[in-house]
Amino acid sequence: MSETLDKKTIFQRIGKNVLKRLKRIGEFLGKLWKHPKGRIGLIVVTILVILAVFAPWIAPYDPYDVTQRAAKGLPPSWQHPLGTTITTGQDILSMLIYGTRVSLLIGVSTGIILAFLGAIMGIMAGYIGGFVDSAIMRVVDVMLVIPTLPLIIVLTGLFGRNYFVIVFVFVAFGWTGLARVVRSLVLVLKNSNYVKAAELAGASRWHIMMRHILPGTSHLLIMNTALTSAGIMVAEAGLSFLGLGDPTAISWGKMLADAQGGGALLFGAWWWIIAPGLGIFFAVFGFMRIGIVMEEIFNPRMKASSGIYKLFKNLNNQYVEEVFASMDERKLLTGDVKPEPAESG
Amino acid sequence: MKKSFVIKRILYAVFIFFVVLTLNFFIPRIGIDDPAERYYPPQGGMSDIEYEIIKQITREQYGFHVSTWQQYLNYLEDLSQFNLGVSLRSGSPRVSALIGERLPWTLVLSVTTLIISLFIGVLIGTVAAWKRGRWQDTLLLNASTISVALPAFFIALMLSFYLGFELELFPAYTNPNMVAQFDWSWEAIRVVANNAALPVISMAIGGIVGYGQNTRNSVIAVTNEDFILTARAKGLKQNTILYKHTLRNAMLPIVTSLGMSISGLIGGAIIIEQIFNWSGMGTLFLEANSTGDYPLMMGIMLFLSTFAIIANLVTELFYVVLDPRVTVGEKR
Amino acid sequence: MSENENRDRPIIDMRNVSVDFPVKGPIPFMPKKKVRAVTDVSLTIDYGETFGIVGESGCGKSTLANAMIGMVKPTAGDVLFKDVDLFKLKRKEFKRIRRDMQMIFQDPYSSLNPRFNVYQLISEPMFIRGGVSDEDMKARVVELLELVGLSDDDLYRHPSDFSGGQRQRIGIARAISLNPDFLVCDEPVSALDVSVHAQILNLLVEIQSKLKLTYVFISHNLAVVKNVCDNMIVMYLGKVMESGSAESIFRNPKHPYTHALLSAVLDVDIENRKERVVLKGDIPSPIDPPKGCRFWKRCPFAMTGCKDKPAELLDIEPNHAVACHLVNDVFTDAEKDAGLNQPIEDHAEGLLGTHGKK
Amino acid sequence: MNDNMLTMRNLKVVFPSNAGMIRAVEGIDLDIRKGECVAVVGESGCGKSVTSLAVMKLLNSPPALMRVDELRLDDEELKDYSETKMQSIRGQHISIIFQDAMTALNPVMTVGRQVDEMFLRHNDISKKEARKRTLEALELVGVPEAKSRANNFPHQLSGGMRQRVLIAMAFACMPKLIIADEPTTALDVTIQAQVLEVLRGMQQKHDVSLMLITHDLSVVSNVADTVYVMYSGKIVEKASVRDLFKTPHHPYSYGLLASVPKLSDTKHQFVQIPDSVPHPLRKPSGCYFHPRCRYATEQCKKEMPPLERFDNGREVRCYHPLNVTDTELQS
Repeated sequence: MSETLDKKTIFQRIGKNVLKRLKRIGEFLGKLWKHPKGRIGLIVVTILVILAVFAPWIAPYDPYDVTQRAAKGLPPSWQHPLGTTITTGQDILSMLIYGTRVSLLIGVSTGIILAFLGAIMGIMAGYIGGFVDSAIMRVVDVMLVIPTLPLIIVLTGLFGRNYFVIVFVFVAFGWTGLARVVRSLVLVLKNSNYVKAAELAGASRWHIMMRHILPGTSHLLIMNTALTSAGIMVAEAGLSFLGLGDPTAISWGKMLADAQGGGALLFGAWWWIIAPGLGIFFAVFGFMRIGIVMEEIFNPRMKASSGIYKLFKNLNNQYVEEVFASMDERKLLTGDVKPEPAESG
Repeated sequence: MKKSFVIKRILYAVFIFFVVLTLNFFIPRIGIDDPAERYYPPQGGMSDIEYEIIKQITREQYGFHVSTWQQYLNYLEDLSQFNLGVSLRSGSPRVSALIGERLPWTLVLSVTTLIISLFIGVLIGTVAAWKRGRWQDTLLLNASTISVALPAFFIALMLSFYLGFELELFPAYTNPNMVAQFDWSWEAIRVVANNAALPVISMAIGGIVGYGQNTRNSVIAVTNEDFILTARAKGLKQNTILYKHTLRNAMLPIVTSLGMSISGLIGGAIIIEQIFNWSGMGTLFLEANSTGDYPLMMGIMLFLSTFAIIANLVTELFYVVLDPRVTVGEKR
Repeated sequence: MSENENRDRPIIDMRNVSVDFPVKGPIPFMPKKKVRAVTDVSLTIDYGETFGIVGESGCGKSTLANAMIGMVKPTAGDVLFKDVDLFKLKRKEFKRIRRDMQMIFQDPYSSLNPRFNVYQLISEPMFIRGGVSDEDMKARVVELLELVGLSDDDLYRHPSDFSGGQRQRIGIARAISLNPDFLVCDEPVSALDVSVHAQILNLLVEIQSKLKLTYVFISHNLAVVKNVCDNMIVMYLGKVMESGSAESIFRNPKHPYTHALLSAVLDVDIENRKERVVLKGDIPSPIDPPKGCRFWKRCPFAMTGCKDKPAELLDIEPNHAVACHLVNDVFTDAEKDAGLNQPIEDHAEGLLGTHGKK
Repeated sequence: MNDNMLTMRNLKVVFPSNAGMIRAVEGIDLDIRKGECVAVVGESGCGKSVTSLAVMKLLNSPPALMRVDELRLDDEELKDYSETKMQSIRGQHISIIFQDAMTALNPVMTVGRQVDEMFLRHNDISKKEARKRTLEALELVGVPEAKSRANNFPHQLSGGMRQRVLIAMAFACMPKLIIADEPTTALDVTIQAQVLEVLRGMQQKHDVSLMLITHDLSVVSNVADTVYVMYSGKIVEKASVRDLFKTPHHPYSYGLLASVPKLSDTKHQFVQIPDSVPHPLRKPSGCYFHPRCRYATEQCKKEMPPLERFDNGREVRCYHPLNVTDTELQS
């Protein structure tokens, strides 16, 4: 690009780009909405986000209130839709709503940071190649054999149990899988003829990276963000369950741990276990669905293979016979049945 | 070509091993001058002089009194004699002895889980692929989304609640005497099986669905390959095509994941072992973590990493046997 | 296009160019093998001519073309483009001069970024060069579209909406958007349907005469080359077997390999078909090419001497050279006495087959 | 007793899709006499490969739907045969040679075992005997050192050798009909010549019928006796090779022949057919070729011309056939 661009045009360009991106996101959400499975995911995630943001207004009780002695161990009722805890009488629904905050925050933020780190590492390895590539791939191989959960436990022990450390550790050890996938995709893109054509036209590495390589991997990154967010939510819950999460926050994993420790199993307080489990389930389910639907949208081959069976089930026999009949030589000759242009079945 | 490939893989595994053990050596030393402080954190009611003496003892006991470089060399020397160090527990048991005690119990869980999930998973995956688009397939697809969204530890809690406490079909907590009283009698084995049922089921559900889904996708991918069409054009019977052509090729990617999954199972069993109070490596690790027993924790970590490296190497070499196309470091 | 160039000098001058690719060994620090993609090729291409490179897969024709446009660095030899050594230029200079050369790819499906629309595809080279306003760019793209036989309705459609032939037209438009004067056409029609071959070939010829382009035309089909090219080389395993003007090569093909390629061309005159030359054996791997004449293992006329003595390209008439011991009669009397010009025993037998109908 | 090896009447194949019905093959008749080599020529998407699979009833449903009025191999009517019955026909009486031997052979099985399978399936013989026959079959198609080659995996062989293995496999049980689906397209020109020679030689030696699917007219001219030209799912012309190359009647056949570069051409001139093959979902009305045909009239735009039969056995689907001689017009 030439240096003569003044500030105004640069701003215009950036503005244009931002608008374009927003439009893309809008289009994309529309696509998700149109897909029956995507719609469920979108609804679930939207509800969770609303719960997380407006938790103090939505939650009927203060989840931190441990002084309700009279309300200990109540089964679900109109007052306490999901019952209360046996030990302290906290309202489980309120805890569940507050727990959304932790899960979403950890899950989504880790997912996004991971996508960035994985993309950077994968693209560097694939596009620059050579020494950078082998260095990154060696690191990936080492990380692959170190058992993740024990390592996370050790590191949270070393650095303290707050969510910054937890996110950091998840990111530091989660990028390898994505980096591998991105790398192999970048290798394919890098050797494609359209990149060669751009190189021939004098394109800089930057241009090729921004116009060809990055857009080519973007679908993978978006999809991965949704799927890893779901995975991280499970991992966070597991960590909290082991009592290794942030001890001051209410999280679903910690609720489960409290339930187990507080004797929910023993005293038959099933609601205390089921509630956080449902929370985890819906959160992970929503994000997974979005991720899977994205994969279907971006990878139409998979859709085609499953769609064709549905299509065949709903095939109109009469229509099929008409199509076959329309091909008959005799009828074409007399000209009363024309081979009508094919329409959707 | 094959031979040099094997040599290359072994050399590479050794390299990874060295990186891992070096990391392992340095992790407890992160951000601290004196590892003795990490091994014996100051406790309440202890005067500075007392603490200083304890630290001095700790240093000498764990060899921190020499330079870091010398410590590293000593560490390597110990490792060469399969000595993973000494635990901080009373009586200073050797880490390797502690691991050796617990390992079989973890293997019981993870190997059983792996076998069950692989066997059932491949079976239902193949059926789903065969009945593509029908209810069997849809069922597997939905089961897989649901099971991923349900973490194993939640399943474990539910199982222990319902099958353990409510129906009392299986013990909800592992019988504490199971390990001590084990004597290879049929009765003892029955007790172990009975106690292992719930942990194995809760871990296997995810595995079955995972392997099922992978097998399904893999079988479908292979079914679409040209050589299956050739096999059909040869007039081969459907069973021959399935066993000799489809499954053999479809299993390749699953074999590759096998090595990783067994080491992953051992490491991932921590939560399940904790829920059922199963005295395996997972609980050992959590015990070590709660007492700050770093030598033990790092010993377990190193053991698990080495296990993973070897498992990886074995699957890679096994893969060469299965897939003749693999020659120089290229994998399909 | 710079104006101060001397059009009497060749646009491309390759001197003893060799290209080897190292093959990654299984174990580090072991001696590495190499693919000898191109060995000792010299050629010149004049302004405005069409230069054909013919050969089968693995003969190094694409590598050679890539070396001409600076995409592959030769292991030995010089490549002069407009009297400038491409590989001695600074990065910026190199980029500038390379805008004068473009390429048309074989597969129009993989050479167009599926995410771009036609406008983005064709304007990309101009966008990269910069300094062109959006309006000018659009006008130029519309002009180019017209030139290659597409309409401006197609401006915002994506490659997937087009047939193979139309995609190749887009590829051509992109290649000429910067006004290059040197264009490499790497098998431009072989991925397309038979009935559109002629369209694309005619389009290329038309554009060449309109824009005064120099073409390098890579193909395995001799008939195409004959009808398009002025000069040509026939390559086998990285070496030139026969070179010269297309006219003289087709009038008087000398090399046995050229004969074999010729007989693979469609002969519509079904009544009087010629004998078809069928070579025996496979194309050897370029990793360890045969010593001596690279073709001797498959040559129906191979002599004992061909095994060890490399065949050199020698002129047999003005602007027509052949690398063949038999044609050039290179053996000295002493060598002949040693039996080097005798056919290899049990070799020629069955090598030459006929393929006509009885 | 008829002398037709394959008689196919009114084959139709459609692929339902979300965007509409893809009409791949629209009612074609095919006759292959004993010992004859019939070529089906057409460009991508004309339905020629679908036809070849349909003959063996190898089309999967889904995605394909197939109808045929008559599908007779020798004296056997295959139309209503079940899948199990077809399995014993395939390989034994009809076999097929695919285009890309690299993907058509199982990558993790030695080529020898893949040929063995053919013998073991259709003959009641021991494994040892099967291997013996495999080696013979491989030698017959010119695989050198067959014994060691048989123990190689497909990726260890060259393209030409792999294609020979496919040919050996197809001829293994001496079937009545062999279908060769673009048997040389993936190969280099000099290797193509070898493989074609092997194929032609085997076919003449064993006197089997050959159905050759190709887009390459030079292959047709070298191997085939009779040619069917397909366009967009319909047969537009049927003629002997000699007749077709000398006097193509359909403008498409003419264009196809003329547009292929030939050595006899003068410089810088290629006869071209405008436009490209119609998308299978957007076939034009009337004659499918009319948008590309310079002789098209109003009639061609409205009605699909019938496949007209001449006395000398030629057939053409065109209202304005080219080069029709007086003797042919008498019909």
